[in-house]
Amino acid sequence: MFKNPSLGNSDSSKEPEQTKVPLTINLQENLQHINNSLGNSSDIVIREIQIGSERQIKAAIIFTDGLADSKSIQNFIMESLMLNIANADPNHLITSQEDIFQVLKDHFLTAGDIKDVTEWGPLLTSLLSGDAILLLEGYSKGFSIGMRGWKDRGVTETTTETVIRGPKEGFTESLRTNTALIRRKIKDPNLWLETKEIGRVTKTDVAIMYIKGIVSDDIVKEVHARLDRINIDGILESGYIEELIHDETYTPFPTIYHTERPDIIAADLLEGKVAILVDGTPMVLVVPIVLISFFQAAEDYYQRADISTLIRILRFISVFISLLGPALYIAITTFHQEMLPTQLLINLAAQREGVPFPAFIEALMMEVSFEILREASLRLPKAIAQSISIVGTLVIGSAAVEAGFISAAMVIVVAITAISSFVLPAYNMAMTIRMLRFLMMGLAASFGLYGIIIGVIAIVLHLCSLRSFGVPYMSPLAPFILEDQKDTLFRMPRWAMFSRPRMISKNNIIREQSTPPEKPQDNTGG
Amino acid sequence: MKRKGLLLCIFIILLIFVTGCWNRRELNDLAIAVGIAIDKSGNQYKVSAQVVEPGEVSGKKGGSVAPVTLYQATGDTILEALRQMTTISPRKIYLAHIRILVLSESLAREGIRDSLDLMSREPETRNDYFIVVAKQATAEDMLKILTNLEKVPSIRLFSTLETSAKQWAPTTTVNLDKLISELVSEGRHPVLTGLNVIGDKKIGESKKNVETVPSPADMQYSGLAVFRKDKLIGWLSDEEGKAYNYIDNNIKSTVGHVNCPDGGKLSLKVIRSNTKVKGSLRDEHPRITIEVQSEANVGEVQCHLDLTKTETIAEVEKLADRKTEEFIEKTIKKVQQEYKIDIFGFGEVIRRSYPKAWKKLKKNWDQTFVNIPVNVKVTHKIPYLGKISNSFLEDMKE
Amino acid sequence: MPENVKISIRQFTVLVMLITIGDSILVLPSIAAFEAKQDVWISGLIGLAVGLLAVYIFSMVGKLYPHLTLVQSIQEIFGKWFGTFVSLMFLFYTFLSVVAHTRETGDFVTSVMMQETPTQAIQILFVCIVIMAVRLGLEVIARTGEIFLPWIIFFFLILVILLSPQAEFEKLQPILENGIKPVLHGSLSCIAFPFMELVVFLMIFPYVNQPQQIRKGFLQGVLLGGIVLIIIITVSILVLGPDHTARSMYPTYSLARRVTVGRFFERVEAMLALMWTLTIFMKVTLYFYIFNLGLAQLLKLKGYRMLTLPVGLLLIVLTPVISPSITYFNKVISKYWPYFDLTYGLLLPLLLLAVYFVRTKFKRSTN
Amino acid sequence: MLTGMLFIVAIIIAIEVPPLWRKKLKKELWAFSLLLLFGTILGLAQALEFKIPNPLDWVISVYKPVSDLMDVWLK
Repeated sequence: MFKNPSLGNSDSSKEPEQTKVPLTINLQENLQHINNSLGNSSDIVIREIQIGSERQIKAAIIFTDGLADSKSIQNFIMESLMLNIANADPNHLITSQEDIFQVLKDHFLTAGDIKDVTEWGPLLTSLLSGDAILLLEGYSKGFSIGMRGWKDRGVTETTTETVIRGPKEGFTESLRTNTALIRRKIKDPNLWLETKEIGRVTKTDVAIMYIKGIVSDDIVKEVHARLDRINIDGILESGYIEELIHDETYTPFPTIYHTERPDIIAADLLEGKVAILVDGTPMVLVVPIVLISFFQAAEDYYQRADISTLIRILRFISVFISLLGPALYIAITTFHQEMLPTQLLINLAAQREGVPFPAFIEALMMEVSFEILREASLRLPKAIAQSISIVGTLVIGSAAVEAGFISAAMVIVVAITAISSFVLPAYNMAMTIRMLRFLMMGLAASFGLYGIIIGVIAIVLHLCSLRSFGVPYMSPLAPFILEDQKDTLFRMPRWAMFSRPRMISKNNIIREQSTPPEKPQDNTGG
Repeated sequence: MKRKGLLLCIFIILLIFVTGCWNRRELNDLAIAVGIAIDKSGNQYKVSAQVVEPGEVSGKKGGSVAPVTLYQATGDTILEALRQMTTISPRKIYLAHIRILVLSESLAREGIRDSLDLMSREPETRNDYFIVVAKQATAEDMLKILTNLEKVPSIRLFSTLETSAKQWAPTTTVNLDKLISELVSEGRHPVLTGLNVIGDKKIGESKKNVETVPSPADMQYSGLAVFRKDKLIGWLSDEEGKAYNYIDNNIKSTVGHVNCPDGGKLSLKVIRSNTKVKGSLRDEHPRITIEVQSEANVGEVQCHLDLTKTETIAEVEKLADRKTEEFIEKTIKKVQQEYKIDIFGFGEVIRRSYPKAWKKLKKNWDQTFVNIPVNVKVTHKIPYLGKISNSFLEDMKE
Repeated sequence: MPENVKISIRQFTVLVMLITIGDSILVLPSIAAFEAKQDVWISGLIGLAVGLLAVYIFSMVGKLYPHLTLVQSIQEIFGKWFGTFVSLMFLFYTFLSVVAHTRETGDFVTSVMMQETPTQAIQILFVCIVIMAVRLGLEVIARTGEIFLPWIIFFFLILVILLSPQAEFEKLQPILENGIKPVLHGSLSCIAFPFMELVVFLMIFPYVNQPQQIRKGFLQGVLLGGIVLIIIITVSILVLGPDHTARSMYPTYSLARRVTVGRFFERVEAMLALMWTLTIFMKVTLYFYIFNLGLAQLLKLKGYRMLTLPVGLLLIVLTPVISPSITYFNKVISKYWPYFDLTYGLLLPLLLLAVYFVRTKFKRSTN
Repeated sequence: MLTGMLFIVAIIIAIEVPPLWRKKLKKELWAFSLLLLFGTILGLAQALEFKIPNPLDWVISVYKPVSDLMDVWLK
């Protein structure tokens, strides 16, 4: 229906016309070509200089203002080329007979990352990535010198995934910073990083990170294969990648996890998962993922096991409420009144006296207005958002009850449902639950509890059929893996979590061999 | 294929929405019946349903309107009568929350069988309400009295019966399951608790009843109705009711008194009681042994006794044993001679222990029951004396 | 081979257990108690013993051709024409079972919870998710079973534990009041419903990844499922008494109505009842899967998925046909169905074994 | 009832036939069509209130002797 009708190469062939074209010998022509290709963009700086002991060689330094660090260019390129060469050791004098490039590279350019470029494609790409380009008259090649340095948000505290205990730093929009943040946590040589460039126009850097020896090679291969299959003009956020590589589109459940916390990524890498970092977004993807991962917060592993277990159980309960709360209320009050204790039934009936809508419509109205409030407060500046939520909850809620549109019990149900849905650490999973909630409400309104159970069966069937990069989504519950139960419904003490998830890291599953801490021998005799 | 699956899902969901909602009934479409009373008028049944006025019952508002209302209709069958109520009531009578079912004595004398079938067949009803008999009155009167403490009279009737059965013992809580299993059993006849109105019925029907202290009219449980199969044949008094509950092992706690040797009385709070009924067979003749083990605390002393001595306690225990034995025996005698039917389930006891002999005995069990020798053995244990040991009466010199 | 999936031995055991519990948890106590009265627990024990024996025979049949499903091995053993006929009869049996179980579910939900809702609507919804499950394949069915099992066990335990204060052991007396014959009569349904119907598992033997452990897993599953059934039968008798058990349509539902903890946790029977729709769902799903798979194998089709929707339609159409009234249906289920089960659950495997051995003997002697 | 029935049949055809057709699975298509036809005919017959033979009656007729024998024997 929505598939691209012409998946051929008609439009994709136009763009890379320049990639293979070589540079010319003429410097002016080259510069002209750059100006033409980039449409005389004003942020491209072309600085023509003359180098050599007798200033006999014409050269040009080209860089993108704002992306390249102009101070470094002055210090490490211009200074070297313009001053140092003139004062250089006569042995290294630049004469036109020698390969000047080699000489420059070996003796003069005091920069770390220098690459030869001979074709226009790579040249423009590295220019637009922030590198400085050095071209010389008479040579059909140039240098791309790593001078990237742009204004960056810097590593700050995460705003979407906050914790009480644990590291506060979050990823930034810069890929390099992000990989560095991970490397800082895992200093093992087996932590491998592979980079790809995806997006015909945006040419976004996408990095795959994993720990060789722990990760299952099949998964890495699969990740590569799926990334290579992508043919798109641009990648602006990791969400693009997520949608293009996940296993199943027709599912409300996310089969790829994303986070902006380096510690979560590090923990996932240690479990044998693969991280996909995309330049330009702090959201890092993790594959493969199972349903249970959305219930595990980073904090679970920093707090003591008993606290974590209780909180995790609380999370399951709140997901249950969030998914089924209004549905159960509708089913019980419109189909199964015999389930209510007499006194409660009388109270609820008294509240509903005069409410003009059926319970289902009542619930639907409340749920929809809650979703509107939630979305509105999300988009507004923080200060206004608070007042909106006060207006929404207090004023509208109590006014609706006073006016007799809504029964008070329904307000309570919707409120507790709404709050429960925020308990999940993963926002996208919370959204899934919200969507399914409406489905369950519909089923409850037409078939009561029977409808709910049918809905639950359908959801479980669907969950069981999902896979994330070949790993069953419901593992380790189904297929049931006894050893992996230590971190599923409960979080066992650290010393008991001795192995990695069986389904994800197929080889090398032993994780630790520590023994439970023993009590010191009491020698005081007291 | 996947998209087709999605299409199918959407289709199913649409189907559900379009076709669903057969059974849906909103809370404010229900007339919640909490009590049902069945009377006989001629050949027809007169059914009264006490329906809650939710707004009046639940806290906040409350005002001029009575918390309940009573719908009445007459029909050839009970279901017809119930449905006929919709000609009066704006809402359908909802039966799942019945707390009490009152049968009139005249109906009970004719047989309650037909009234019970509906209650057990109708899927809407549950089995957790109590069934009582209106003693020497019509059943509908019982649902007309307004009550205090608990605004809904039927709920009050329910909790009154439950509390009195727990604390005082002459009444017994019978729900539908129990009644039916006793009706079909070959070795047992059912009993039901009786209910009557005390005071001025007329005032009881108006709100005035709850405005004065004490209420001019109220409802009180008293006595047990004895049934031969499904027909009422007589009544047991409160004390006999207590004996019945002793034999039925139904005593949660009760109070009884013994006469002290030197006059005066001493009352005992029974806190635990366990009864074992055993049957034995001697030359084809069944015998019954009833063993009661009670634990009782001293509740009230109105005589001179030195409770600090173990001998006194033993003596009181003996007295209590004999007293209880006496009234249990008396009750059994009365039932054997007056009603001539087995309400205690002795037949069941024999059936369980001697299935072969029972096959012969069951044909005229009730005749056998009249002459069955019953041996009652009661043992009391008095572990505690309450907050004080000897009564201050001891030290109060006159 | 339409399916190329494998399930683990644990999943197999879980499936066996769920199917054993199946619809029996709802109707078995009533049907068996009708004949055996208070001795129905003995019938249950006899049923379990015979059931274990039957399962042993099933696994023997399964070992004859470990890579073939029942429909295929029937053709292998009986030859093409007679084999096809027997296979068709077997498929007729599975299909009729699906129809009957769907009808049962509809009746249950309609009569205890939603009297005014047409049974057809309930059944259509039910068949929809059954088709969904079957289209997703055996692996997903097995995993779903693994997810549901803990829930079913949990709610079962809740029911039993909460009812235990109401148990009256006198209700079991007198033992063998009318001799052994009614007990045997009662055990007939205890053998047939939960255990003989397991013959369909012969259709999924080839898909178990450790074939050498099938017998152990099968016996384990049957034992656990059988214990659950015996417990529920016994609890029915202990709490409801034999008369009430035999009189109720769904004794387990009446049991759930009895649950009450301190006047606040009560009236939960609808919740508990829905848990049993899970076991029935698993049973119907597996039967439906097996019917489609068997039909596809008989016709040598490439896959069974295209059959599911037409078969589902047929199923919906036939459910009202087979049961003009609940009395007729209950009579068929309690009086004739056990023999229907026994034909395919006992006679067919024994016949297969006999013919196989005769043929191999014959072959050996001719060689 | 009738229109709903035909609607469902149409949906089933729309879901299943195109992929089968595309893959040229002749035999599968035949099996599918026959089953669907059978179901549709039965459904229509039912909607038009024709009497459909009850398969359980066949089961009864086969097993009645056995059942009666058992009843006598186990009385």
